[in-house]
Amino acid sequence: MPVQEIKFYQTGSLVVGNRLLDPERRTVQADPGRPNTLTSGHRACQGCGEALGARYAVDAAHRATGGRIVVVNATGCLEVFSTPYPETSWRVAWLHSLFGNAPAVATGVAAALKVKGRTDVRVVGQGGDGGTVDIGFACLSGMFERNDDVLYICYDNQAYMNTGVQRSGATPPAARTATTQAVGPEPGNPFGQGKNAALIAMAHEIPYVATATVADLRDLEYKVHRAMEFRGARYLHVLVPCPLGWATASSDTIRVARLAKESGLFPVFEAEHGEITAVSKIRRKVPVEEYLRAQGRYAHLFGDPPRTDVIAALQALADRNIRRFGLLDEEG
Amino acid sequence: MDRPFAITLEVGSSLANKTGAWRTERPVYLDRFPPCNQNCPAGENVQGWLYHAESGDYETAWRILVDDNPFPAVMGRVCYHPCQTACNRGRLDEAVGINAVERFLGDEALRRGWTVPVEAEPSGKRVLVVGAGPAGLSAAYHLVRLGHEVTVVDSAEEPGGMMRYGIPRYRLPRDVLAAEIQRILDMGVRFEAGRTVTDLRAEMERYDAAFLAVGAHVARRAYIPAGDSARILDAIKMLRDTAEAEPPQIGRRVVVYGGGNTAMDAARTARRLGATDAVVVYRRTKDRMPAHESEVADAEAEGVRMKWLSTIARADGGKVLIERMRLDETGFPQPTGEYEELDADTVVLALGQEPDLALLEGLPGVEIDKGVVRVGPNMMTGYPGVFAGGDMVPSDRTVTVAIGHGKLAARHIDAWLRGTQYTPPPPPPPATYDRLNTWYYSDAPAQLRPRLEVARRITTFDEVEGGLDESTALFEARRCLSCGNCFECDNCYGVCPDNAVIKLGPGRRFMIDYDYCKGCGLCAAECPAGAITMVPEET
Amino acid sequence: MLKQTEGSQAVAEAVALCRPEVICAYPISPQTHIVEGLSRLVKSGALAPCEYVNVESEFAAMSVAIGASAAGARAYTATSSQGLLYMTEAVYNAGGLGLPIVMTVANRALGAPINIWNDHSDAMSQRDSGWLQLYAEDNQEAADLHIQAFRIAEELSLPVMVCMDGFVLTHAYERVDLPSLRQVDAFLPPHTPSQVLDPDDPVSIGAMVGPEAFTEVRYLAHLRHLRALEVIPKVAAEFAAAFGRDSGGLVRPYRLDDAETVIVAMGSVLGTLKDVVDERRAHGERVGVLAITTFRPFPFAAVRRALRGARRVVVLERTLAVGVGGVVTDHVRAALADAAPEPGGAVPYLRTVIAGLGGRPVTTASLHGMLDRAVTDRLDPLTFLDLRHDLIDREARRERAAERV
Amino acid sequence: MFQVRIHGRGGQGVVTAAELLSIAAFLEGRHAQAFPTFGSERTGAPVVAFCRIDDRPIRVREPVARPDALIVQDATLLRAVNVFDGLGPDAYVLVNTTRDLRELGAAEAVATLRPERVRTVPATALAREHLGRPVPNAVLLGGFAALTGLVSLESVCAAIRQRFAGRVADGNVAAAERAYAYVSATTKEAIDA
Repeated sequence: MPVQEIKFYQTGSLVVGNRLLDPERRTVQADPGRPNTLTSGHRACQGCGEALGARYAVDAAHRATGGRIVVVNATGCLEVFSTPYPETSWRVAWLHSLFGNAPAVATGVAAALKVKGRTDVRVVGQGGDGGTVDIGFACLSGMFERNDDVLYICYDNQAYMNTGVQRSGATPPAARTATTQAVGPEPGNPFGQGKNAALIAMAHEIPYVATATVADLRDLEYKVHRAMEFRGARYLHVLVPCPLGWATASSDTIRVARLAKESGLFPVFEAEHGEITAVSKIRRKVPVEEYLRAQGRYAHLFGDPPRTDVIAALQALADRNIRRFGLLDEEG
Repeated sequence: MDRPFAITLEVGSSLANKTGAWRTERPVYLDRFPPCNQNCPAGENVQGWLYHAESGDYETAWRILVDDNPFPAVMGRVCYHPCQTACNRGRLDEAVGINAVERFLGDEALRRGWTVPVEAEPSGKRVLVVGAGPAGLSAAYHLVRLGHEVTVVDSAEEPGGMMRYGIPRYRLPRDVLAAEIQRILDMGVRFEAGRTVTDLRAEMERYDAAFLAVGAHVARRAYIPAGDSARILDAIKMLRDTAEAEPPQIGRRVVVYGGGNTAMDAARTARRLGATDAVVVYRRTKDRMPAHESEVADAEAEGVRMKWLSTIARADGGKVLIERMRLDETGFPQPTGEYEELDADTVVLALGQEPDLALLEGLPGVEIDKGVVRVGPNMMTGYPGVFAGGDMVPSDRTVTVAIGHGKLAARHIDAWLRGTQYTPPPPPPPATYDRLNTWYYSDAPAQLRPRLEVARRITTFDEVEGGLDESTALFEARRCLSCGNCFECDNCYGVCPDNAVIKLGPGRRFMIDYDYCKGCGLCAAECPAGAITMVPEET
Repeated sequence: MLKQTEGSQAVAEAVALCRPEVICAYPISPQTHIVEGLSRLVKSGALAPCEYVNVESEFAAMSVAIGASAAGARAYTATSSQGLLYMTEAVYNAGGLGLPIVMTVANRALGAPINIWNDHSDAMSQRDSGWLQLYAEDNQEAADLHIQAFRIAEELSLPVMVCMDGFVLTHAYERVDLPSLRQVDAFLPPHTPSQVLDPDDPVSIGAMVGPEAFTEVRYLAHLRHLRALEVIPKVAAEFAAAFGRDSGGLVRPYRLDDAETVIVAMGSVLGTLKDVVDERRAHGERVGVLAITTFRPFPFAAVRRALRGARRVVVLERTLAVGVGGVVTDHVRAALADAAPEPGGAVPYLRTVIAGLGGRPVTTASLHGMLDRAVTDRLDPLTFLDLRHDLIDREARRERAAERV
Repeated sequence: MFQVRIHGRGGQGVVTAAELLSIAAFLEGRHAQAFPTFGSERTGAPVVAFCRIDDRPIRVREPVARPDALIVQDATLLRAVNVFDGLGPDAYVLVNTTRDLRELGAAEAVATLRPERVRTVPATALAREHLGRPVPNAVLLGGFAALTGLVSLESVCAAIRQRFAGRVADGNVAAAERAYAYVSATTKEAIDA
């Protein structure tokens, strides 16, 4: 009797764990003995997507390397909430230097490890979107261009949350921030601005580039593991909703990330040496409006009268992503 | 390593910072009442046994099942599975094939010869069960397990009641029925065949309690002007004779009068007995038929014709005269005065049945109402110690309901015998669809049971519906959403940004670490089953 | 080994003798020859094991050094002028983290106007960055100071800046005696960091410290700098013993005994000054020179001791604190003020001479002219050496006119 | 202390010439200091480099204002800048040219100098001949050795070989020797005259 591939919810790649899976096929996060590299007692807000994403990613890196990692952290929420004197929430070797230099500091660590012949120890650099795509971008590009053996992870919450939600180069169009307020004829962040860090990373033709969200843990863990199979510069861009800056319910963090992906606004894909090798298809397509409505930073689009023109423009961006990255199955 | 003051810190030291103090709401695990369980007339813990079937532990699944219902193999064939009608998955794609899995478990148990041990201390009490149908056997089964000595008497030669004499073989093979009944008898239930209880009062001298489940075998008659040559049969009798391998002569053209399941059974049986033309005549519309729609569909598939809004005005000489009806505003059928004629060698009346309550005569306190015995919430009749259930009490007349009566009655009888009260636990809050986070359930189409092709169906009494094999049954079991109850998917454990969920290990579920839980509610929001709720902290 | 070589090359070889493990640099004149020399040594395999990282900016250069040092490697970089300013944030960070990085600053002016030539404005701008600052008088000392710098840095867990005048020293060919690798190994033990990023003994380095402990962190850093005032002379003494050469230390007096007039200066101008002093001594004039080798931490006591007995102190500055005057002068004044026994006590006559900004040569002739005025007490409190009035008078007049309108 | 000033244009190896000279002196056990007038060197721009030679350590760092010797690598500079500035009557002058200094309009400037100390040498031509490239710097040092006797031809050649290798070294050495011979000869003539 041919045993048919069982793809019910518990083995489907959607929940964190599965009591029926072989241990090696389970996620790191499902493991009672997971490293918790970012442990309890940190001062992140309730429902912080970055705290979640960071533990997911660094735990995965820890698992992939058998715990042989050094983490370099840019200034930002993650750094501030995890290491205020006299307590740190990190349980790995961790260094914070400055806002804009994490990739270069990581390069330095990697160089030191190489000289000392400790190639078993891998380096992870990490920071928020501001530290990555704005102030740290020159260092990031340099690290990419030299192909230094560093996995850099950007936790993208689409604004400068640590300083009180100011606009960054990763802030999406129409989003309200403290410096792109919801006032005037074109409220929120202007259209036609911002940069796509993952595509720019790909332009460096580094071995591995991927995007992910905190809504798909298995995908995120897989990508960290995959990244660790390469030597050289690797980049992982993770969408991490911020309840404070996005004005979402603290319990909505994962749902909103899911909607970002399912609406097509945040394409999830993988690329090797500058070529896209895989995209995560949209499973249940939703209109961007559903994503936008969940967030106070877009509330000005749903006033009286609603800004249907702006919503349509955002939908067009999502549709463009869907075409460009082939996010929908042909039949879908 | 001598560490520079303040700038360099000991790893993990933030555990000293108990962020639980930030919390305004706390997550709490709970078990909700899944709709399948809630809607099972036999009171099965459907989700409970599916949980074990999912992991391939069929025996544990079966044991949880037979804790409530001794007839999984029978149920898996004849139950109209209201559980599936209520199944939340039905709103996602298709309901879980609970009935199919139940049948798989029932057949698996018979194949492997699993038995149910009697572990209770003998109570020394003796209980009489009148009627070896589903209600009676169910009661007997539960009473034996509770340590009582049980005698089942039935006027028929074989136990099973309607399961044997009412339900045709092609729906319920006799060997399956016999095996599940035998398993009950093997537990020490005494069965007296061919004995009709006429004087219950006398019987009660020898028993501490009695459970009456005589069923409803008396066909309801309707006056139909008929000529001498008209051949008119009771559906009940026709089915019974067929069951006893003495099928009646019915000719080639058969008209069945009635709209219930029995009518469908009669029409389908008629086809199998050689009727080329079987017509069901019913005075209301299809959607008002009491017959289960699957039965109607099967009948139609087998070539049975339906004449809605029709009554039989007269039957004679190989013909019946049909009057067309129309429904008035109250939905009651009214004659139209329009007539048509149908050829009919035989007219089969399937207008419902009534119980034969002769045995109750002279029993004080027992109230009869509209032909059925009135019982209290504890299933006891007006006469102390005499309980009743099944078709003879007011309720839906299905095997499943009867089995449920048997179980409920057994519990009350047990309490009564011990001089206590049986009060069922209050039901937990319902596990409604809106509480689920259905994102996490990957798409999985329902598994279909093989069905016998029509050609063979109308020529033999072979079972029409086949069972699932191991892999399809496993797949189907795993389609369960575990509504309202933790199935250890680890979501809460994984999605907590504060590592404030403690995993207790297989089967032991999880615990919230309130020292660190900030009350963000992610665990509750991302629990697929809706088994976590947020409650405000007292301030 | 004695050789006739370029200052930059001598420094590159001296640094290589210290077995740096990670070198990272971004090109800027006049530092380029140093890092070019080092990259050649690494590429050729002469310096191994060592990683040479071609970074995209000075900010990255210091950042790579920070990462490497935190991971326990001996890290080195070099820069100048705008480059030093561009890495400033990271310079302070390395100071605050107490990472024993050694950096050569080939001293150069700061723009605008852009000017690639020598003065001390760049290093002076970082005087409070938490780094030690050593100033080289000639290429021999430049080479020697680097060897000492690694010792000092690693002993104190503090970064050290070795300052050498751009072009004047970096591009000058002269004889330099470079020790053997064996000698340097004996003097400079392998680096054993006080803290290191190690998965086997993980720590979190670089925590955020709030008001409750920040003052204490700074205070401890201050104590460590005060300890440097003992470590630096000790290392210089050990160096002299090992290599038979005096270089480094806190200050170096030249013909100060009985000197009435003392010129205080740092860097390559000291050579010319010494010639000038010798000439004037030949005419019986009681003049001397005080070389300040260690500017950070500032050796107040040593300066005070050296200037005891001087009637006139002239501080020759290679930088200008606009709107203030001399930078070194303020430090010397503070040192002398400490010397005053009682309030209002006599403090020597102190003059500031701003000289050699943006590469203007400091000539013996000009120094004689300045000293002629100094010894006759005719030197303005703030004097700009060789100020070209012909260039500025018109502009000065125009501005005064503009003010009146 | 003997102070030399070398004038030329970017690309002619003016700085290298000063360095080579300092190396030659160093090889003879003397103290020497060579340094350029610093700038972002651009080909063709006037460049000046200095070399001091002494028997004791050299501390002074100012540019050479009063040279004891002058090397002019590019005769066109004679009209462009005042290369003779600060020259004393006993100073040596070596100019890279095939022509007569009078034609180059330097007659006046050299009039006050001792004739046997003012020489020309076709260094560019010699360089072309021996190196295939018009780089006169090392070549001129051969002539300088002959003119001043401050450093030996051997030291100059040794310095050249320390700095260059293979064909370049051989060519420069050969050309320097030719220049040495050339200047020795013309100087002898001048003295005899």
